[in-house]
Amino acid sequence: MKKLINNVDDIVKEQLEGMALAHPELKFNDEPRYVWHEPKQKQVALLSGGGSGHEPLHAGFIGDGMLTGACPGEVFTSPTPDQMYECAQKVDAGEGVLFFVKNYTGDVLNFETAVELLHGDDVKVGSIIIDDDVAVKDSLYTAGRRGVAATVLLEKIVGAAAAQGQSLEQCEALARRVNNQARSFGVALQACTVPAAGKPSFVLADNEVEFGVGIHGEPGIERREFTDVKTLVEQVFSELVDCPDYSRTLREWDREKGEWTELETTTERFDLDSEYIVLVNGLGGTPQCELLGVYREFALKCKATGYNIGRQLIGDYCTALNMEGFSITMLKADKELLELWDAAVNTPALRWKC
Amino acid sequence: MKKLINNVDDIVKEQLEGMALAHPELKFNDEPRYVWHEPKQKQVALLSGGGSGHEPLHAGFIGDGMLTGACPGEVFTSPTPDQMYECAQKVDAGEGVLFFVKNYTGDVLNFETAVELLHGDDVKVGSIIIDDDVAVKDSLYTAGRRGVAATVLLEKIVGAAAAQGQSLEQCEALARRVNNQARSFGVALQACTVPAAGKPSFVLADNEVEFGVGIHGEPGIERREFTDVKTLVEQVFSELVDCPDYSRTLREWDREKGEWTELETTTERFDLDSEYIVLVNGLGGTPQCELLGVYREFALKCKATGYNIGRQLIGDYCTALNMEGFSITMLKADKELLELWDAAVNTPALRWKC
Amino acid sequence: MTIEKSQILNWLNSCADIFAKERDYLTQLDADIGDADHGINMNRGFERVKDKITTIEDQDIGTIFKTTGMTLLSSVGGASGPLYGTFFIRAAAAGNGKQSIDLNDLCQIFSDGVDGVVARGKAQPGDKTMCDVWWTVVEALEKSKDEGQDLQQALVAMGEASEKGAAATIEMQAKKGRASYLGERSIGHQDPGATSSMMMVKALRDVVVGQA
Amino acid sequence: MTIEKSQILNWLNSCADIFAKERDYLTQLDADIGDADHGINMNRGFERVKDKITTIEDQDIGTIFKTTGMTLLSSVGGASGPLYGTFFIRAAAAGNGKQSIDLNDLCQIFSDGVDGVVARGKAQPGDKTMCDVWWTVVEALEKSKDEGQDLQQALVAMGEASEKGAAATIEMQAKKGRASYLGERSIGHQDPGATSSMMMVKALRDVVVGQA
Ligand SMILES: Nc1ncnc2c1ncn2[C@@H]1O[C@H](COP(=O)(O)OP(=O)(O)O)[C@@H](O)[C@H]1O
Ligand SMILES: Nc1ncnc2c1ncn2[C@@H]1O[C@H](COP(=O)(O)OP(=O)(O)O)[C@@H](O)[C@H]1O
Ligand SMILES: [Mg+2]
Ligand SMILES: [Mg+2]
Ligand SMILES: [Mg+2]
Ligand SMILES: [Mg+2]
Repeated sequence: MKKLINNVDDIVKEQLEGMALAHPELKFNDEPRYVWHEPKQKQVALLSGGGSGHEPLHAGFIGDGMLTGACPGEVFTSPTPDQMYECAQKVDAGEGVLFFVKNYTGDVLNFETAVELLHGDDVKVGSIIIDDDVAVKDSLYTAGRRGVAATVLLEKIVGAAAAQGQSLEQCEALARRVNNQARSFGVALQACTVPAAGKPSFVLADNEVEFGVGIHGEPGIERREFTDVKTLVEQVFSELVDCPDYSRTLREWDREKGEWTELETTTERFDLDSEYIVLVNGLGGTPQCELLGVYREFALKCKATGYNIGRQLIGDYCTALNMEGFSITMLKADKELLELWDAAVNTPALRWKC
Repeated sequence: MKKLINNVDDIVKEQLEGMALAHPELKFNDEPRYVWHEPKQKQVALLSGGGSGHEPLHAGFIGDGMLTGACPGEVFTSPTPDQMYECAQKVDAGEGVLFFVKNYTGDVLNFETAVELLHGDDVKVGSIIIDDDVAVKDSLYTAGRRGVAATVLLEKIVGAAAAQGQSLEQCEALARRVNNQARSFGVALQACTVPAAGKPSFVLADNEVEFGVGIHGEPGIERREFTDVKTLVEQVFSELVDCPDYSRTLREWDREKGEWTELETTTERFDLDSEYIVLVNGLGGTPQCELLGVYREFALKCKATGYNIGRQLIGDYCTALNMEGFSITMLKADKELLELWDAAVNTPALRWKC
Repeated sequence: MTIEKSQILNWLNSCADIFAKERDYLTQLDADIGDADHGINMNRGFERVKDKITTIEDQDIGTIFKTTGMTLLSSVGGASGPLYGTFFIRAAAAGNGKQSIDLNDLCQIFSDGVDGVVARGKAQPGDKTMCDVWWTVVEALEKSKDEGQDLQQALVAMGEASEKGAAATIEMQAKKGRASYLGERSIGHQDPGATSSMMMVKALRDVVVGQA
Repeated sequence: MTIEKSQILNWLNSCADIFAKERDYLTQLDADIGDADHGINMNRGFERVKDKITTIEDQDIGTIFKTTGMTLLSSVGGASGPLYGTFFIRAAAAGNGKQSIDLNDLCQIFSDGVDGVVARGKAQPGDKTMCDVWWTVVEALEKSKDEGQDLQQALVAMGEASEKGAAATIEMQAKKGRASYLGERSIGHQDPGATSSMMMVKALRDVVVGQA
């Protein structure tokens, strides 16, 4: 293993210090660990978090028009409740705090604890589960679909809504809608190396890919033969569009009763009338030139089948350390979502119109 | 070798098609190969080019406030004169065309031929050599310093000047000034794999780096021991700031006489009174999180020694396929350069204020 | 015969030592079917526990467990952090005000603990989680109680049960946690959380009974 | 004895075949001290030349060389593209209007060619470039002329000279082109451009004299 680090134990701290040095408008607190900024206006505070190693997720999306704060855990390890608790206290402007939680057992459990603690302190708090990874087929025999790169799209869109002054309830409803309209699927060509583990999490032959891989170096849904990018992207396209309805029970925090309620909810169908926001996302070790090749195949396939790409983003946005590979996210969008997408955003990793 | 491509022979074409599909405001011509856009206003046309494999350089920087067009060669192979010739014809709005040429024998020779051809057709043409790589120590026993990541800063700054309506002569003078105030130095942790070659250009042990590496997979100036990011960045910092004056003869096109003149020119000294624009540039296979660690060390070292970082950019801007490693560029800036840097830019890879 | 508070403290310290030693092994188990961090998580958490308990040695066993749970909760992260955290926080009740515990208490402590884990994580038997060890362990303790075994015998049986519980996860298909994404590919690997639970159980046996 | 136009066409075709065959070898030489593309560049360029010359078989040798040069210029890229392009464009003069060439012409052709390369690339003897082959070759041809050798003998000597010229680059330190960045590390490797030049020279010998 050769990495640009000093000490395996300090890498999360030092990378966040690097980010804070580069972007003085971001404030970094080390114990407990969180990053935040002061929004221009009084608004619902949007708070994300999860394991580190997915850079620029999460802290790279803090700024006007997107996140208010983020709680990074250790590499691939969800953060602890004290981080969310203190960060939420810091960023709450009285309009309430909304947590964005990717659907992993660890993230869910740790954020739930934080929600309970904050409720006890009379903070108006909400929590949204993101579960866009269609590689996971069922929720009965698994922990349910994982939260992956749709997180970026969701945080951008809800970030714009919050900046426009929408309420906590409106932001929650919007986030749930975006989550149900988004699908992602990932493929790895080569595993990442978790620094503390010191060697690649798995080894693939030159003609193999992990198909349906997550963002934590865990193996994918299956190992497939790799021939060329066209074939591979067509397989991913099928997984995304030929995806059956998916119903699952998601826990939501009932602010009135102060308890968790279980809500059965079903994903939205894709159709040919909508526009889609497409994210071709690099997993960390794949160069731009190859991602452009992936986008080409995907765009051609969409054209051929009548799917209408309204907006696109190509690059490393939700990574898995140095994993080689990509994921594709499709978000079915209407006028409202497109407008929120186009709205000004000013963060280290996503910036336009300001 | 496992890459997200179809056919080794088609990768440049397909990646440019991908870019054009993603950014319909960019037009792509395949034979001869070039990419261009229509600027909002009548202005000096800025044209870049060079081997492919450095994405987002060059085509990713086409757009308002930066390049007008670019001529990508095959992977790591400079483009041919017919590309520059036709692209220049296409983008010339009567205000003249300025070529940005990185100092490699191949680029220089091919661009020179294009300049001569265009001059014959009465196009007002200029050509700027970029040679910022301080890893190359002399120009007597070598082809001279290479052009590397300062290209990005130079194209941004001159792009802003051209968009403001500055003349070809003004743009040339500005570009020469930026080039003499910029220094870069690169380090590789792992070689890239040129697709047509099929295997890594060199192999490094786990405790070795190529120190002073270029962006074409060629070995660096020397092989050094790698211990940690702090030590490595301090070594790079010394190379950048302790760099003696560098004089060399650069060829310039004399539009009046229609011939090449040789101009002896010397780099600018660095001082502690200026602000610096710093680019921590990933070489393609290095994840964000590690680049942030590099930036941290560099920023701390600058603070400790009194160098003042006025602006920064961290990410993959001038890459070498999937090479693991980074380069650091320092550009000594004054108020004028900082204002041009801050001006609006709207390209696939660099965007702000619009 | 009872387990003294000093032995409980020794146990927690011993867990810290074991997780320092087995960090890479547990991480490797997690690399096979998870995200290669379980050993690192447990090591980080119990290092903190070890530090922390030096400041509360005077308190009762309940407080020690509660503090252990809170410390794990705010230092382990991942799935195992809140689960082991909850385990100890719930386990604390049956140790409240006590300076020593007997077989009955121990049975209650572990059984409350695993109930807490289930309340949070909803695991069912056979889901290939740490619970598959704790259930086997509680069952063994109940049996020892019913059969009137002494504490020493019960702890030996408990240690064996934990090994069985952990080994049994090899053939299971994961239905909870990160390993569940692998579907059938999770079969054939011992669950990392079950393994760390087994290590904790055996550490208690070894502290009280002496190395086997 | 002269070299007929048909043999010149055979030569260019044979170069195309050789660069197709030696593509990876030349690329590997370039990987050692350059950027691993020289074989690919030469292969791409001469494939085009091969296509192109079928359309101008009727023209004189000068035109054939000029077309070859223009084709290389617009298809090879890199340093070698403009250099080989210039080589053939300059070489064309001495072939203008001719359907065959003699030893004198050949000497002039190669000498004009390498002068063109120097005008563009400024290489000096010992800089470890393709010129180190062409100079040795021109020198050998001059010597054959002076000694009154026949064309056949001259071509054999020329082939040997090209091998010597290429081999001599091994011990040189590169001072031009990409390999110059390596400084002393460039010593010990045969220059890719010198090697492709040698291949072209030997191809001409083989076409005219017959495989050795
Ligand atoms: N829902 C659950 N109930 C009980 N135990 C669980 C559950 N989910 C995961 N675990 C346990 O947690 C272990 C993984 O812990 P760890 O690797 O530290 O966290 P993460 O999976 O978040 O990386 C698994 O081996 C399993 O024993
Ligand atoms: N200034 C020069 N004069 C003569 N030959 C040169 C010069 N620079 C480079 N060369 C030749 O070009 C060869 C490299 O060609 P190639 O690999 O195709 O181009 P590039 O170096 O641009 O990748 C070198 O091996 C050398 O023989
Ligand atoms: Mg984890
Ligand atoms: Mg080249
Ligand atoms: Mg884990
Ligand atoms: Mg080359």
